[in-house]
Amino acid sequence: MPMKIRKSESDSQLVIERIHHAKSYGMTVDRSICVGCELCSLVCPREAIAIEKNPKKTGQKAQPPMIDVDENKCHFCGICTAICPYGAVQVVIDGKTIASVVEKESFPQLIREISVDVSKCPANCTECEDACPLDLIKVTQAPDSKITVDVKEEQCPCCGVCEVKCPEGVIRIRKIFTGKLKINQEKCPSGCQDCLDVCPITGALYLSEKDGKVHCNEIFCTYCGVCRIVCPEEGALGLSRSTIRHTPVRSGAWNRALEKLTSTTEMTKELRGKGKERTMEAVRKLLEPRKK
Amino acid sequence: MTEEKPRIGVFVCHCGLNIAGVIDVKDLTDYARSLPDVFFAKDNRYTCADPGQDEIRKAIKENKLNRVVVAACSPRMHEPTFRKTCAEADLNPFFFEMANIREFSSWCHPSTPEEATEKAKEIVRMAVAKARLLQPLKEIEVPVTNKALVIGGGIAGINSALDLAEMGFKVYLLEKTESIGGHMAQLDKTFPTLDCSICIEGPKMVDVGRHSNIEIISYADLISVSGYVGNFKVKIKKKPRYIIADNCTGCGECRDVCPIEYPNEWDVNMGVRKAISVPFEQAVPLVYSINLDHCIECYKCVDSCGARQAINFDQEPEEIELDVGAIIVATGFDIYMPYDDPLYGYGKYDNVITALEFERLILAAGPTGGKVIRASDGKKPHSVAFIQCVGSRNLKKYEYCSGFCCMYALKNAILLKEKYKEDVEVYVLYMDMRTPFKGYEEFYRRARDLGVTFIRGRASHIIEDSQTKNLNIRAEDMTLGQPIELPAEMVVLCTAAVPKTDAGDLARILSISRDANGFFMESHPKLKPIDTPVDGIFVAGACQAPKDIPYSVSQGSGAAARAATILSKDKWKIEPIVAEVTPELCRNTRVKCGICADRCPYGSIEAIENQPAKVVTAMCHGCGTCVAECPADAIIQKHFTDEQIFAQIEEALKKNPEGKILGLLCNWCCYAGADLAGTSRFEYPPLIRPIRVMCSGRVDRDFVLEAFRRGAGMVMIGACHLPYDCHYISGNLRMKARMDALAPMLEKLGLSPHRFRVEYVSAAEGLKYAELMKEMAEKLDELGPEKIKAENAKLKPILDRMLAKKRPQKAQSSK
Amino acid sequence: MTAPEKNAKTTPKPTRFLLFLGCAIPYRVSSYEISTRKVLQQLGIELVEMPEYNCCGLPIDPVNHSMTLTLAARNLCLAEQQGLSIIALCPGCAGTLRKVNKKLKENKELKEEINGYLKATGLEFKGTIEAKHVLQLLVEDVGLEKIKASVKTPLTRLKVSEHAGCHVTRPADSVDFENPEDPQALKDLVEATGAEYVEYVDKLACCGAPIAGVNDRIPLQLTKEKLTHIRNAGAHAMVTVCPFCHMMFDTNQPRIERLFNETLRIPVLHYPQLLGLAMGFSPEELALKALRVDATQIVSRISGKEDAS
Amino acid sequence: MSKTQSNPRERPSETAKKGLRAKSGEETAEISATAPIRAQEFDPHFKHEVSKTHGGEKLKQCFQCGTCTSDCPIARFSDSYRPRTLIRMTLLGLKDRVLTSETLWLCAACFTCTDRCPQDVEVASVIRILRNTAVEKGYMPQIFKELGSSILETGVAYRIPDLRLKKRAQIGLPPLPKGNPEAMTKLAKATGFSKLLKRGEQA
Repeated sequence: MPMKIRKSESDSQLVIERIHHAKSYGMTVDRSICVGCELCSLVCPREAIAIEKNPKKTGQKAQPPMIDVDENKCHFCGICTAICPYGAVQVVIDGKTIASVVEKESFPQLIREISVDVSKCPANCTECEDACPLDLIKVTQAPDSKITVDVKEEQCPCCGVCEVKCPEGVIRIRKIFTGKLKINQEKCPSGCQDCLDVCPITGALYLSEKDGKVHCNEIFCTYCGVCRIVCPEEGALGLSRSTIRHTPVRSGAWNRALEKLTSTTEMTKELRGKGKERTMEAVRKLLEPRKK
Repeated sequence: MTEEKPRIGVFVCHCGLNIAGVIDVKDLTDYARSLPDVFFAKDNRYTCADPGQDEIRKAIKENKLNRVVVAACSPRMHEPTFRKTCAEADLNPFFFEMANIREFSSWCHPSTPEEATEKAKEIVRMAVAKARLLQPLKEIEVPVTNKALVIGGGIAGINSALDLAEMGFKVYLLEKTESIGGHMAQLDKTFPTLDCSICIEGPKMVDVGRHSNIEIISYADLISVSGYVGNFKVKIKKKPRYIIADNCTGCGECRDVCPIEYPNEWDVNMGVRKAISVPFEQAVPLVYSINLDHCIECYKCVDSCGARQAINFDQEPEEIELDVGAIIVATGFDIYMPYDDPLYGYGKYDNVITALEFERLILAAGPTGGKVIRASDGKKPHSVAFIQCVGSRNLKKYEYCSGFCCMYALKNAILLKEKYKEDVEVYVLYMDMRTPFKGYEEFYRRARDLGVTFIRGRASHIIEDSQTKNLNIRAEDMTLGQPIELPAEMVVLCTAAVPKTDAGDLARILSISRDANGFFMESHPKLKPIDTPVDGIFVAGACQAPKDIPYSVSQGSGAAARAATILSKDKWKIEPIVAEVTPELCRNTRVKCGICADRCPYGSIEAIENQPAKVVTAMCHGCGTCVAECPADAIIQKHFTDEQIFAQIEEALKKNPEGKILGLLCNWCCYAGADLAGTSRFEYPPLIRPIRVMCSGRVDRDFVLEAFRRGAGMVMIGACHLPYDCHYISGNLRMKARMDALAPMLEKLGLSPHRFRVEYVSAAEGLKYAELMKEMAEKLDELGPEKIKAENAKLKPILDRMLAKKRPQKAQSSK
Repeated sequence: MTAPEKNAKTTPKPTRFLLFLGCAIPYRVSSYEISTRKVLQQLGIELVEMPEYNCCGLPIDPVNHSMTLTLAARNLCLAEQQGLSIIALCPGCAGTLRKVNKKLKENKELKEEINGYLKATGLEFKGTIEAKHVLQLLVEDVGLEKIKASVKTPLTRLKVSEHAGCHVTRPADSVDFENPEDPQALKDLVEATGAEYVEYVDKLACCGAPIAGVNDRIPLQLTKEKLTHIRNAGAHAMVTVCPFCHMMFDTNQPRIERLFNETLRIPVLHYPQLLGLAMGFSPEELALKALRVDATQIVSRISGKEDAS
Repeated sequence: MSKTQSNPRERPSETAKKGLRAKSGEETAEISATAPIRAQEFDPHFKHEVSKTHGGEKLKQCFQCGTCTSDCPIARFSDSYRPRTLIRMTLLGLKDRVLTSETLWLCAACFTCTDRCPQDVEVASVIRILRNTAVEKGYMPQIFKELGSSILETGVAYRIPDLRLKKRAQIGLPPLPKGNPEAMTKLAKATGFSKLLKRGEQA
């Protein structure tokens, strides 16, 4: 049937397109932003996204994995866009950047709570800009000494490094994901620091001087899971997510995503919460006509 | 069986001078009277006229005749007449036999009256020999279920269903996709009147949906069909829509909240549809369905459906069983998508599209809202070229003409011209412009009048300008005799109409046959264009061959009328010339045989292990193929038994056998061709002694052996042309396989190769038959009786041995 | 291409063949012969000289078809005596030998007729060997994988077009090789060298060489048009696998430039020359000097001495 | 390659024309392809003759769609060569007209027409049959006489100069095999080729 499905790949990006005579769909993965974590591939309802590990060359640092999208499976729903904490994926329909699932409230958006109280910023301070491991912060000081701090929010995974580094407590960050990252030091092979090599957040993992092994500083961890993918030893690295901050949504697709990202219990917890809400709403509706 | 001694009456017809002008009728009548068991013989001026028939009736009563032979014209002409005459005189109509002395003798041997008379005598003698062995038969009656199944909800099927429903019959309309409508619902306007397609089809679809006698079974597949005319059992599998049809109001609120869009195949993938949707707005039934391949199960639709509760994600496929008396097949056609033809660049060049895509483009309700735009830049093309015969009339693809492409190309050209006027240049590259039927040629003129440019010449290939995406069509303008390079901003390929991809599966399920192109075969190309070889199953519309809308509509109604001839009766009569297994002789009780069941073209024989095979009489068409194939001679074909045919062979070859050709001719083609040679008065040497069989598939190798054993000069089997002309689907193929094995064996035994022939002569080939007779006579002459006798003498002991088991049986019955 | 490669592993492919040079190659295009011998040797194919062969017969087909068939059949008989299949470098020869081989194997009557003619020379066609063009040998018997593996310096900086020549695939039912409307073999082979393959308009059109003896103008126009398309498509060079096509594109190129007042300067390599360069042979070993259109630019582009401009 | 050496394939077309015009005396003056067709020109048997020859079997299936001309590389640059027209003349039975037609010799035998014909007419083979028939009637372009006699004398179509043979040895190529003129003559005699060639030379 007439419909073009194209795929083009380069080191900097991966583009797939589906072109109908009168409509076009595109999906772009910006490889300079993508860290190769597992989130999108976990939630893709078509199982169209695969993670390809980069083979490690001896004597070199481990490379982050690459994601690959099956152009024949993708139907451009935008779930991957919605879940990517790094903002590496974009879906474009007829030239418009859009995530249909978010638009139709079938899937939530991640909530990035970043607040900067610029009034407290000391002059000439660029601590946050320097500290951001992803280069997302730009501090500018106008000639009238008015300071602005620009954060590329849509690409920010909310690691909180800037918050800690800020000398005046100007920045407040709430994490998107909470959870637990545990390195089982008994299984962790010594001399290996693959996870550290690929972790996009400087400081979230570190090499302990004491035992020469990698340890986790959970304050900065975004729980994206790229470390788990490259870890060569099964069971050496335990990652579990417990909550995800997201806009409210009632959707089976999200429940399933939540289950995959966190756990069944977390999912049912959220469902129960929603159930309460629903009951309350029902009660409210019942009461309304009486009010009138 | 009542073994009454035969009392045969022979009636010789003068047929005015048609017979009497050549044949000495008096002599013939006297001869007939002298034959054993003949108690009465008389000649009439016109036996078929009332006085002639009266004489037969009278003679039966007065002389207590229990067999009647009429020596007159072809049984294909008057056998039914005289059977009725016998029945009126309380004689079982199957005690009647006809000797064809007009078409087979007087008409084809006028210049040798003596030999013609001699041949007529032998033909009568053969008929008397068969008559002696005739058995009474009773017509078989089966009950009829007064319901019909129409397969396919396109415009042909819709019309069949509506007509039958209006006649008062219950109709199940089975549709594979989610909605009825078929290809017609995809089109923009219709030629030659330019009515909007869905505007005229839509109301009919609604009528179907509302009719109390019609049950639409959509989104469902046919699984199996068993039974026979009047009594079909049909299994259907309904695919899950994940929507409870009764609860769905068709409001579309679920679609509005659905976040997922996938390519809409109904829109030729030019547009998209939601994961919960209908393929098009006017769908009937207006029931939504969920495509689970694409659904992400967010359940937004469940929320929006709310209290209607029409959505059920747990729906399973459902199998249903129906009883129907007749089936109409109206499954339509597919459009050839020329991806495999690199020369036109379809699928490679953005602005080369098929005509069906063009329909969706120019349609106001289509994905572009009726704007004709190019895929490459979304702009309106200033020149559009239509290329005809893409895939059609091409031996490398589809040999046939797809019929309606010329007209739809004209229609689309006119639509373009009327829409964009001078702003668009329209070309049509064609080989022959085919515009028969009402209003079509006028439509062609209208296109020329509007300024459409017609170029006679086949577009051979297309080249794309990689920058502008414009196209350059190469062809020869044949009227100028020059190669041309025609620039166009868009090219529309008018591609072939091809059989449905699953037509083969359907043919297997229904036991109907397909032609060389893959379309369903009609029973007779002229006189039974709607029937299939299977009684009770009819075809309508483009599943039989490409057809336009008016033709499909008429065929739909025609098929309804044909089906009604069955449905309107409580009982259906079946000719009793069927096969019957003698259970004691069947080897299937001892070994795993089942050859008959395998060879039966209608699947009418059951051969369950360790049980004798059984013929389902109502399904048997009486070709006799199983009888010839049975290795144990356990099956008999009524009215064409081995004994009867052996007796005919014996009589045919009593005198001067080496100078004769024994013919075994199939009723529908070769026998009819021989008749035509007679009616056309083609003269040929009177050497053949023809024996009629219903199908060449009936011709047992023993018949051939017996003929040579009795010293025949030549044996000829006359059959329908290979591979598809056989009236019983594959009888001729079976015969061929059988004879292909026999011929080399006979040759090895010393038979000159020309003496045993299998010839294919159609009912139209009277001339061919006559030429064949001449050629065979020459060969016979060339060989000379001495050589033949010598060969036969050598063969005889071997053939005696081979036929040993047949002879005692024959000896018994010929007593 | 996976299926044939699998086959290659299970049944060992023949590696010895009779080399059929034909008439035009020893007469005018030895560079093709030289480079082919080098490359095939490197790929482990042993070429055996064919004694006493004669013209394949194609040139005189317009005069007498029977003589053409007989001449071809005689060559096939000679190969049958050696028990080796034939590799021809010229697609005209290969096509004719393949066609006649196929026709005589299939058509008993024709075989008898031709054997009747051959009788005078004491030969008889039996139909025991095959005949192939070198291109077919490369993709079917050697295999793309092996060719790719033989590449030492991938020609990544080079854009290459091709003209395979009609008789490599046509007429399709008697040559019986690949789809003539969408041929892949030479494209795959060019890409195997690491070069970028360049498509161009009317790629499948004939060069016109066969009528050069009857009419000069048309073949030159045809060739000129093709060369212009190739130039416009941005190719640095083109490859051929036919001595006649090569004469049209290479030998006649200066003449075309003069006649039509065009600047083309498109080096035309025999495919084995291109592959040879990728294998690491020197331009001298591959007889690149014998080309009429100077190919030194190509060589320097490959070696990276000249910056891509 | 030395420039002085003349390529027989580059011979100007005049020779070809000369060869063609010099034909045996029995024929009338040549018929122009564009002249009106006269009653006496028709030979209704001609199409049957051609379709009985190997390669011409499908001739009569031609329905004149023009694919052959359209896809013909030569026709795109020639004012007169049209393969469809040759087929048409053959079907009509304009035997003399088609056999004396100069355009008959313009087919490059690339077989594009044959491969693309929707009715499986082997156009190029039909043209080959026409050429063979023309040769029998005494029309033959000069070039084929040269090729033919070279094959008879040396086994190959081009006489390879000694200089070139020496050069082969210099660059280390194996020597070319000797031709077998004796065998060539025998075969030419058996197939009737030598007779045709002689007739061409006499003309």
